[in-house]
Order: sequence, then C-alpha cells, then structure tokens
Amino acid sequence: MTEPRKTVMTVEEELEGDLGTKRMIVNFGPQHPATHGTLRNIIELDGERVIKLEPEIGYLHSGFEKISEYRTYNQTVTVTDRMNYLSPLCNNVGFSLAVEEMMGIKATPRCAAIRVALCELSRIADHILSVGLQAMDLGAFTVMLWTFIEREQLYDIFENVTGARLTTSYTRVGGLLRDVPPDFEEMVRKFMVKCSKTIDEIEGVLNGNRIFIDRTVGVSPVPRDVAISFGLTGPLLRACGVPYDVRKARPYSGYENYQFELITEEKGDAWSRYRLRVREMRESLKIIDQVLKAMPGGPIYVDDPRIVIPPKTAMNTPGGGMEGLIYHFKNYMMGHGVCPPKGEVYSCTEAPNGELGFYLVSDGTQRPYRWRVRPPSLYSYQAFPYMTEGGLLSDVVAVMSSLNIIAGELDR
Amino acid sequence: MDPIEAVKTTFADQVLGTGAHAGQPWVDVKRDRIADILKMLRDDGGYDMLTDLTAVDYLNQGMAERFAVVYNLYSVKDNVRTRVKAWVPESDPTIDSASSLYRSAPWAEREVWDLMGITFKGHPGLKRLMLPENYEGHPLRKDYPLTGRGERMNFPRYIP
Amino acid sequence: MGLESMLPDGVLTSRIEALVNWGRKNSLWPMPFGTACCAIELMGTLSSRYDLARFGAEVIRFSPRQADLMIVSGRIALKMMPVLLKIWEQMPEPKWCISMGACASCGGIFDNYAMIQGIDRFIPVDVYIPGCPPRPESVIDAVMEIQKKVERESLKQRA
Amino acid sequence: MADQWMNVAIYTAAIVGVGLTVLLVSYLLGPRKAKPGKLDPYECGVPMLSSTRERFSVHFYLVAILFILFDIETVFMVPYAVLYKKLGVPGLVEVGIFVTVLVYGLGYLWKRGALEWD
Repeated sequence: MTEPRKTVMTVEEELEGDLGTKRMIVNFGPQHPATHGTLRNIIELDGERVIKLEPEIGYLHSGFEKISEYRTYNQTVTVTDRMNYLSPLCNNVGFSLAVEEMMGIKATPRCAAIRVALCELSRIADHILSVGLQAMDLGAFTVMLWTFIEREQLYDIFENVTGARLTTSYTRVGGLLRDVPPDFEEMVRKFMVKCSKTIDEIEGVLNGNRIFIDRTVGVSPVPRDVAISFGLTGPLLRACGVPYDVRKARPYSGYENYQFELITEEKGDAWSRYRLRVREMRESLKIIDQVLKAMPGGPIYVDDPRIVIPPKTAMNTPGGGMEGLIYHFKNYMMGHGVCPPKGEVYSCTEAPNGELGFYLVSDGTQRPYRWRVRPPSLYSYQAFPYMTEGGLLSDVVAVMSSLNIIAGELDR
Repeated sequence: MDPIEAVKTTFADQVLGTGAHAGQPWVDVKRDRIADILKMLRDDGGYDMLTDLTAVDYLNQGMAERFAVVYNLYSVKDNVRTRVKAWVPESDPTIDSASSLYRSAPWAEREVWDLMGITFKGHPGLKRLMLPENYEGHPLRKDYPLTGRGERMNFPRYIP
Repeated sequence: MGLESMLPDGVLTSRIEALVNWGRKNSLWPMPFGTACCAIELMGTLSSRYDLARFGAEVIRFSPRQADLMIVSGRIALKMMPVLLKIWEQMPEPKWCISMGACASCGGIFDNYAMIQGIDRFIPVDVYIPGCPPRPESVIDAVMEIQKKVERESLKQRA
Repeated sequence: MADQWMNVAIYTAAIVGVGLTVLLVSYLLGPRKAKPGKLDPYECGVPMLSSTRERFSVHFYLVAILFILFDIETVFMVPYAVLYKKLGVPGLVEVGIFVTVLVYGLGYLWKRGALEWD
C-alpha cells in the first residue's frame, strides 16, 4: 500500500477518529458492463481506495472438460471454439496440433501455412477488440465501433473460409475441414490494407489522448519475477519485459520460417499492455503477408490411413475397391479412426491472450481419457488482486479491460 | 541439469518411475515430499513458472494410485519444460499445496479440489472455484454421471 | 393496477392501446444479459453494420430498472441462474425476454452437470433464437417478433 | 413589460405541463406488479453484501463542495456573457476581479492537496 501523501488535511483526519468511516464492500458483479463477461469482484473500499479485492469466477463454468471425455477427437474441435470466443481459430489450431503431436503426425506444408494465416487473422480479431473494449471502458466509445467494423471484415473472411462467423470448428486432426476458397488471398489483402489504416486511426486517437494516458500509464505495474511466478503469459508477460512467446520459444506449424519481431514493453502496466497489443497486430499483418507470399500448394490432409478417409475414386475402382472400403470402414466405425496411442502430451500454442496449453491423456480409444486446457485467462485473472489492491476504484476498471479476461476460457 | 535425473538422485525413495511420450519425459513421484521436489526444481533447476497444475482420475486403469496431480513446469530462462506427476491414493485424497512456492498455484489447486476432490494441505483458502458453494460431489471424477445429479434443475420457477 | 383495468372496452381504449403499444414497440430498451459467444454476436448486431438502432433498440441498459427487453445471450451456468432470476425479478413490469442462441434456449451442445438446459424452465421467454451463435439478422428478426407481439397486446393483459 | 412576464409564464407552464403529463400517463397506463424480489437493491444480480447506509469518507463531501463552488462561478458568468458587449471594459474589469479571486482560491486548494484523493 503506497504511503498516503502527508497533506495539511491531516489535522482534520485525527478528528476523523470518532467520525470513523466503515469500509464499504462493493460488488463488481457478474452482470456488469465493465467486466466483459461473467466475472465478479468483491471489493473492500476505504473511500475510493481499494483495500482488498477478491475475485470470484465460475459464473460460466460449462463443464468443457467433462463433455470432451464423451466425444471423439474430431468432435471436440467444436467444443474448443466456444472457449475463447474472440479468437476461436487459435483454439482449434492449438487443439489439433496437440493431438497431432501425440500421434506423431506433421501437418502438410499447405495446411500448416493456412493454419498460421488464420491464427494470425484471429489474433488481430482478438487484439483489436481487446483494445477497443479497453478504450470504451475509459470513455473512447468510437474506437470500439471502429474495431467492430474491422471484425465484420474478419467475420466475412472466416465465414468464407470456414462457413461460420464465430464458431468456426475449422481444423481436424491432421488437416482442415476443406481448402481455402480461391479468392482467399484477395480478400485477406483487401482486409490488410484497411486494417492497418484503422490501427493508425486507433493509435492516432489513443496514443496522444490525455485522459487515456492518465488512466493507464503507471497503473498496476507488474515486476518480471512476480509476473513469472503468477504464471502470466502472452501480452501480460511480454508487457513486463520477459521475451517469452510460444511462437518463438517452441515454434509450431511452420512459424520458424517467418520473420517477425518478438515485441516486449517495459513497465508492465495497463499502458504497455495496450501498446504491446497494437504493435503485435502490426507484426501479425507482417506474418500474414509472408504467409500469403509463400503459400505452398499440395494437399491439406496428411496421407495417413488412420486419419484420412480415402478419396471416392479409390473406393469404387474395380482394383482398389475392397481395400478402399476397408479404409473407409476403419475410419468411421467405433474404435477406429483417430486413435492416438496410449500416453499423454502437453502441447501449447500462442493464443492472443497467452500460452494456451492442451494436456491430453489418451488410453488408445477414440475418446480422450483426460482433456485439460491451460487457459491463459485463469492465470492472468488470478494476478488481478495483486494489480489492483492499493489503487483507486477507477483503476480497477482500467486494469480489468487491459487483461482481456474471457469468461468462456476462464471458467471452461 | 536434467530435472528427471536430479529428482531421481536426490529423492530416490520418492520416485515411482518415469515415462515419456511424444518426446516429453515426466517423473512419477509419491505425494509425501512433493513440496520439496518442486522447491528443488524451482530453486536449483530454474523452473520458475508453474505453467499448469491439474489432476487426472485413473479410476481402475491399473496405475499406482487412483489420482495423479500433474505439475507442468517451465523455465523461462533456458526454455525447457518438465512434468512431475504426484500419485494420490483414493482412500485419502490429500497432498501438500504448492501455493507457497508458486503464486499461480492457488486457483489451479482450488479448481482441482472443486472438480476432482483432492484437498491441498496448507492452501491459503481452499474453496470451490467453479461450482456454487453448496454443490456436493466432484464432477470430473470418472464415477460422476455426465448430466449431474439434478443440481441443474432445482431452481425456483418465476411465477409471473 | 392502473386506470386501464377500470377502462371499458371500446373505441377510446383501443386508440389508447394502439398509441401506448406503438410507443412501447419503438422504444424497446434491451438489457443484454450477455455471458458467452452470443454476447459477442449481440455486440456485432448493435454495432454499425447490422445496427439494431434502426428498430429503436439501440439504448443498451445494463441496469434492470431501466430495461424492458432482456436478451439472454449465452449459456447459463449453475452459478449464473440465481443471478438471472434476480435480475428478471427486478425488471419493471412491461418486460419481455429473448432467449438468444441454442445454449440459452435448450442447453445447446452442453448437456452436462453445469449447464441450465434452457432458461424457459425458470423464466417466461417470449422469443427464442436458434443458432450457435445466431446471425445478427436473426437477432434483428427476433426483435421484430417482439415488436409484433407488443403491438398486439392489450393493456388489460398487462395490468 | 407585462407581455414579457406572459412569455415567462407560458414557458414555465409548458415545462410543468410536459413533466406532469408524462408522469401522469405513465402512472395511469403503466402496469404495476408488486413482486417480493422486485424492490431489492440492484447489486449486479447478487444479494447485497453491506448496507449502503454506511458512513463514507469525508473526501467525497469535500470534492462535492468544491464542485458546487466552481459551478456557481460559471453560473454567475452566464449573465455577463450575454451583456459583455454593452458592459464594455468596466464589466470586463469586474468579472476579471471575480475570476482572479476564485482562481486564487483554486490555486490555494491545489497547493493544499485538496484535489488529490488520499
């Protein structure tokens, strides 16, 4: 608790002894515009200063891990994109990479490139809305409307590629639902031109904005070792200066052959989180540009009998008919299809909010034995009391939106 | 310093075995001195981030015990990961808490207590994290029915 | 029990009803009970491309006191159900409820211990929107359904 | 002179009239249903934790008084703004004195730290 500055007012404060103000308990509850989801903070206030803040979560606990134990691996892809619903594609890609790692399969170059492009697009979608909501919470409502115009462009691209605006369920174990449409590159290029203009506009409005600076600079600075001990990852950890990005630390799906800068900020406060997200969006645009330039051809499915059903031609040709039918049968009947060997794996990818980890335990059958998700929001929201205690009540709102907590991923 | 070997040498009596799958080794240990093992890994091994703490219910899968509490550790400095699995018997599902070592542990442990029913001794505030306070039972256990035991039905109906 | 319960039927009351219903229809103040993915789609409906403001439902009120249309968008967990009940109770009387998305209407893909299998088991719902998440067009269609319903209602019914 | 007062009377009558009719119509035609839970205080959907009738910090009162002080200052300047052309330089000098006294007061408060929160 910062030592309150000694003011001449102290003379009256002794009198306050008998006027003792009781601590007010405020409920920053589950149904609140500033919590962006179903989070609850029980705050003990002394005037405007936050003495104690106790978060309470679980208001959106939907039993993801239990229902995934009753679904086959390719069915759980639909569950994953309801976790972080701001960037569903990152969840899909993260999950299918985990299962592929368990089965020891490597996706085809074209599939890996498409996954990287879509992951970066949905990272932009997540970061731009997070910046928009942070600005809206501090009063700049137009920024949020601008970001939604960008997200509608992205929804068009996602809908064109995957068929759904939000719940994409696009990846499969060892491949994708289908190949990208022919005008994919032209749509993405049109979006990239417009998106960088919008990012410039957002930066133009917010970077020099006196109110935005006063409300975010120096608010809840987090030192490096405390951030690491809290298990913070992603934008929150990089905002404290720790250069940890899973795309660089543990390159997956072809990230090693794209050049992009690992962005870190210094003080780890709400301002550097905002700066980091904006700069990361520009990096993502660079990565997408490189991916589109070097988009390899070829199949999108791994040629592996355990996963891929044979093409129609192989089945009803006189020569390969029987063998193709056995293929097809083995892939769809119970106990066949995607059956990873007995064992377990912890595989993580760089989701927009941080390190999204999948800890899968398989017992050799079609269904995962244990399906555990390491949500970045859980560990960043756990550090919320550390960041806000001692500050003012208005800082609670500023910090809350800088963390970009998503209840679906937090409560699973 | 290879973490698995270090645990084997210093805590020889605690180690039940090791395993590896998809290039990721782990070590199985008894639950008694898990706090010391984690402290050694954190201080000497440099594993300063507890990425994830979770539990798996190996109901009649022929494992050493029924529950396994899994600690996924990561060292930010030299970018290596390791995994420690502490086996907890069904008769007495308790284990020492890692909240004093890592600040990311409390909520993960509360979630494991809430969904799996493993109590953590020395935890600052072991309450349910996900489910309402008055919820009985631990849903992530294998013997718990998927559609629950009727908790989702008993709410008062609003009479217009 | 306002004056309208004593009003006799006839031309006078139907004209007043038409006027009152017209007023209510075009100024539905929605309260977004947004929990999960449908809330993001609801925000998409409210922003500039699909623009719910064209139907008078642009003013988003987060306090139940000033809202008369509650849009339950997203799945409702065990802990959230008492909150939903309390907020529905606290809304003043001429109130309608839209259950947006499959999760709010029937539990959606989450048929498990933690999810309410449809909020109509506990609170009266006027319009259901299918979809996971429903497209903004279907949210607008639901608001128009509510407007049709408001138009047909007689004041006595609401007394 | 009289018709000026007539305008003022019509104006206030219009204001009061609109206000009353709105209240009256909503009172007469609005349905009212007394439900047990309806009148509980709204606390984001969860039961109340601490009652609101607690003593709170004196700083709130201080900030409120300062606001009223400087708000009245602007109210006094409105009639001057209407007639500043006619009043000319003497008017400007008078308002100048008025404003400098208040600015001096603001500077004093600022130095004393009354505008800071803690």
